Amino acid sequence: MFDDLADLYQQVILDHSKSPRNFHRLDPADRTAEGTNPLCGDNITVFLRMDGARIKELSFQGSGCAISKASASIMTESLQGRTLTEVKGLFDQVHDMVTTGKSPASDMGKLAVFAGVHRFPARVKCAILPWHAVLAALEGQVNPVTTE
Amino acid sequence: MFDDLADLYQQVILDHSKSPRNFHRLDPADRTAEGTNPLCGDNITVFLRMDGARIKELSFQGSGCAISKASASIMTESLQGRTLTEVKGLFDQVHDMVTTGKSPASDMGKLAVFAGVHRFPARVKCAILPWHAVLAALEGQVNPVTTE
Amino acid sequence: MSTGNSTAEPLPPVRDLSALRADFPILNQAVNGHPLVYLDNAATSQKPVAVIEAMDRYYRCDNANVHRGIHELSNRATATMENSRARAARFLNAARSSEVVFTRGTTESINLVAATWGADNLRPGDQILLTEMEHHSNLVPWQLVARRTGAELVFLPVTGDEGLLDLARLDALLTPRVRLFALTHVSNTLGTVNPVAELCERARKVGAVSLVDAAQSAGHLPLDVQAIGCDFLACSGHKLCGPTGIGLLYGRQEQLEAMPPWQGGGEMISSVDFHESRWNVVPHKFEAGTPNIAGSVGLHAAFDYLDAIGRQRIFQHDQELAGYAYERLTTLSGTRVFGPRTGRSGVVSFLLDDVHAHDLVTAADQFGVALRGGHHCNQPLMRKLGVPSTARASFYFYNTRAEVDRLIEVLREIRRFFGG
Amino acid sequence: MSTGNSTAEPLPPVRDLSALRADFPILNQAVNGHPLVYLDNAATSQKPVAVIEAMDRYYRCDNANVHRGIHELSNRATATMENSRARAARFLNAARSSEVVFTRGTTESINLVAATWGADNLRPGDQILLTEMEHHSNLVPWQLVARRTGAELVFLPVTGDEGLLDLARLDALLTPRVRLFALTHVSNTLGTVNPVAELCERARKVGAVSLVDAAQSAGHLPLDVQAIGCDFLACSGHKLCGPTGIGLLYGRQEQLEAMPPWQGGGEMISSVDFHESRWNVVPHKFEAGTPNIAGSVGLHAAFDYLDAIGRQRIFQHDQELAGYAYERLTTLSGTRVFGPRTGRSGVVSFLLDDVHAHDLVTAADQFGVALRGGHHCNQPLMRKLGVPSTARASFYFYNTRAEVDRLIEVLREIRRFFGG
Ligand SMILES: Cc1ncc(COP(=O)(O)O)c(C=O)c1O
Ligand SMILES: Cc1ncc(COP(=O)(O)O)c(C=O)c1O
Ligand code: FES
Ligand code: FES
Repeated sequence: MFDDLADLYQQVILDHSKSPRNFHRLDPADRTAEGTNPLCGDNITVFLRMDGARIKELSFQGSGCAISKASASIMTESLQGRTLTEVKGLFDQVHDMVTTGKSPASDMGKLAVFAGVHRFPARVKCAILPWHAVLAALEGQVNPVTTE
Repeated sequence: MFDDLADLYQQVILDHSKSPRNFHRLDPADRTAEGTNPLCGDNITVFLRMDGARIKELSFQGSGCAISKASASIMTESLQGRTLTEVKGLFDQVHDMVTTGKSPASDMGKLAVFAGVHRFPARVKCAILPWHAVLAALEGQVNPVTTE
Repeated sequence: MSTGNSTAEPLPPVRDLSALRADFPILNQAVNGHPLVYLDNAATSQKPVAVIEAMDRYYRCDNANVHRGIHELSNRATATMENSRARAARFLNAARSSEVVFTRGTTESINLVAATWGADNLRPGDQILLTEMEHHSNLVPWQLVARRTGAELVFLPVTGDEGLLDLARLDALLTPRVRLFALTHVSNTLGTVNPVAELCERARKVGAVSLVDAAQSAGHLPLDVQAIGCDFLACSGHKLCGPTGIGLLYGRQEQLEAMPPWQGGGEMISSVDFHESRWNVVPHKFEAGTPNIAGSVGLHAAFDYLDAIGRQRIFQHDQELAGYAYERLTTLSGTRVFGPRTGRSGVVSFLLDDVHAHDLVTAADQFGVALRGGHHCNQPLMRKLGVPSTARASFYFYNTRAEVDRLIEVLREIRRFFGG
Repeated sequence: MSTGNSTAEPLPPVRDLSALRADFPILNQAVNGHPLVYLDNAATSQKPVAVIEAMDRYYRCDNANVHRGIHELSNRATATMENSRARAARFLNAARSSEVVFTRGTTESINLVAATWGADNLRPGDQILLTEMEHHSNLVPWQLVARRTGAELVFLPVTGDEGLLDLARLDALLTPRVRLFALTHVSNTLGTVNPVAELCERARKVGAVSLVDAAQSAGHLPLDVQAIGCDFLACSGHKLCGPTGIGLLYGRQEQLEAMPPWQGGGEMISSVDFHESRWNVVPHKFEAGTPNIAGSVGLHAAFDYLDAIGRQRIFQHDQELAGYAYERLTTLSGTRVFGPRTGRSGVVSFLLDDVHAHDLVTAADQFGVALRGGHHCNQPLMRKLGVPSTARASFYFYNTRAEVDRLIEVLREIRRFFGG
């Protein structure tokens, strides 16, 4: 129990949830999108500045649980300089990891701390929420997206 | 089984269902009403000629099962010369008999042959159908009545 | 046509069908002093122990409310329910689980479509094409929405006692004015198996949406919504070995997504404000409030049970028994038998001399034979056939030829009793 | 007020409440290595063996479709269902069985009223009065009908964290423009017990119809629709020891009779023609299609089970536990507890430092304690309280003080874990 808990809420996650990085508004932003988790009502908004097809700067705001906040925080650190295609690739790996627990093919860096989530099916959406938002922003969707 | 069946479909009932009495239209009639059994879709229309407050002549038409036809036939024979109040009294006795099986307080004549119906709950409405129609006619209801 | 036919692939080896009776404790009882002969399967089927016990187990081990829950039992309940949905999608061969909405049964499924798709798409002068053999559940909802929208109902005729759709009339009726063609797959009175795949394609050609009432077919023959090509399909759990209070609406993803919600409440929303709400994705948009979770468990078990037997095998058995009953009934003097002579399902309606159907059914019950009598929620069809009601025997895989023989024997007794 | 209060009559002698745990097999299990402490009763209650077995028996002995059937099993099924209805009427103290409509649950009951009474009675400019503590199920249906009819929603405010209705505002809001006042009896988030009898009377005085959402009260305290004086009342079986997929709508006879039907199909009609139908009498007019028959059997058993304990006794027990939990939670440092200090039901919402409710609930589950976290289908109330979500413990008669102690112990661990 405590072990499983510690596996889910790894020290890195607790740290990022308490002191989230890039936790502010970018104004002006080139792209922005909001993601909502209908299960809890939490939402996260991401802000992007682009350099051509690449993400130059990335930040987020919103309210959420430790998992979603840490996921957003670590995600903003991981996506600097990436293209939409690269983000999609990473999303697929993260999604796979948090739903199946399979260890990712490539080295995912800090993102690997979310591997414990797959044992908590109700929390998968928390980890994925910021990813939905960033994809929506990159793909230029206008309406808020949900994790469903 | 055969015994119960013979108890429900007494010879008098089979006879009246095959050769119903007063099975025709009265034209003109002073009062008329249609009763429908929603369970089966059967219906019976009664026609009345009045002599003041008393029934002078009484007939019926329609389609129904052996129980409802016999009930209508025997009812038309039993109600000649009766007033609304008397019909209501008889109705209560018949209703009591076919739902509870209690033998009626007063002598009911031929109507007593329906005592067996109470052991067949799905058929109670059949026996009662023509009574609803005649009450509706006497009370001057305009819309078709149902046995519910 | 996806209804299966007699030139079928070899069936998987399974227990002898009559051995399956042991799975149905209810069949092993005496009624009015006689062994029960249950021939009212079109009204509702009996339930195997596997289905009863699956629900029992759910309540004893895993019960919790679904979605939104985070604790272990709630995770189990949610997974259980969503597995049932995935199983239902496989049972119908839907492309996605999200195309399966849980409802109370066929009736609610059809009402859902009428209230949402209908309200959104029907305008005065539009037509809804039905057939003359529709169950009230696939008729009254359309009457209600027609009144509200100004649309008009038109009916594809039934030929007569042999109960076929008069397809020669289809071209004249299925015009571009028709926005929706709703029809039954198998008639619950006549036993007719309609060529739904062909008819849905015809509907598509004039731009009409199609809805198939599969209440009488879903548990009785192989069903494939993609092969049928319908936009909607409705069925009930209780008629296919499942529990009461649960059924399915299949809807093509694009249709479901375009439809407004129906009932409001928990689970169907994505966010709610005092004055305004946003809807959840399909299928949840159509599932307001706590669903019949245990019902979904029983339904899952029923699908597994039926597929272990094989629906093609069930269909063949139904057809054999119905064919045998049809033949014996027609040779019994004084009978009038309804529905097609061949290619029918396991439903046979008939009349015996001038014995009223309800008198017949009451009498048969005294011999332990459970039949149904009445209009079978097909009143307009009854009027068309010129009868107030019929008696109906309907078979399932656990019925036997010996039970058909017993039926005939009992009908002889009844005719004698009523002096026919 | 019919909600019972602490100066109650002496309770009938019954088994010790904690002995009743033995009737609930599900409670006797380990979750994540710890004995299960089930505190999610406001989402759904657990089911006693008596309820599970009643449904089991129904399927093994008596199953058939109801109404219209004439054979023995169908007679039994019909009698069973109608007995359940009569039992439900007694449970609610309705004047007549015909005032009880079977539905899937509270959500469907409210949707039924919104769709039928609402569509018939609401005009542009009319008002529907709700409270700020309504569950989405008693909010979204009114949003939908308001949009369709041009009526307007107004809200009786909640005072703040202590979660009372701001009755000082009632006069200003409950004007003759209000056609319907729909409110919850017991709040599923705050635990508030509203004075429904008084409020329904106030509604009646301005000529408004009243609807009580009894989802959280029906199984928890003595309930008497005549004493409450409401026009409608809705509740769910699954929250009161009954099965999923069944609930009740109580409606006063005159109201039900005046309402148009909702869903169309079998059973709700008296006669059907191709283009027109006539409706059955109430309550059947509102019960289209095959109902959840086995569900009604389980519900009947649940009513018997609860009344053998005594609802007054259950209410007292709920209150005691909730009071104890409230007290211990408020003395635990860093907590924020919602809802009234006294006179509450067995529902307690709280927050712990800045641990998000879902993190808290996930962690509690690791200790075998089943809580709920989230907006509890009360999103607008959450916004009003200025929180995204809360954690919630909700009690029933089988919960114990020891379980409250365990909850507090686990919360301490959780705070430590999250470094609070
Ligand atoms: C106050 C209240 N109203 C309505 C509901 C909805 O009940 P159901 O989901 O059983 O339809 C609930 C249960 O979640 C509730 O707590
Ligand atoms: C052809 C057909 N459609 C619809 C229905 C209605 O099904 P349910 O009563 O389960 O909603 C039935 C069952 O009576 C049926 O036979
Ligand atoms: S609980 Fe809301 S995002 Fe995690
Ligand atoms: S069966 Fe129709 S009246 Fe008897």
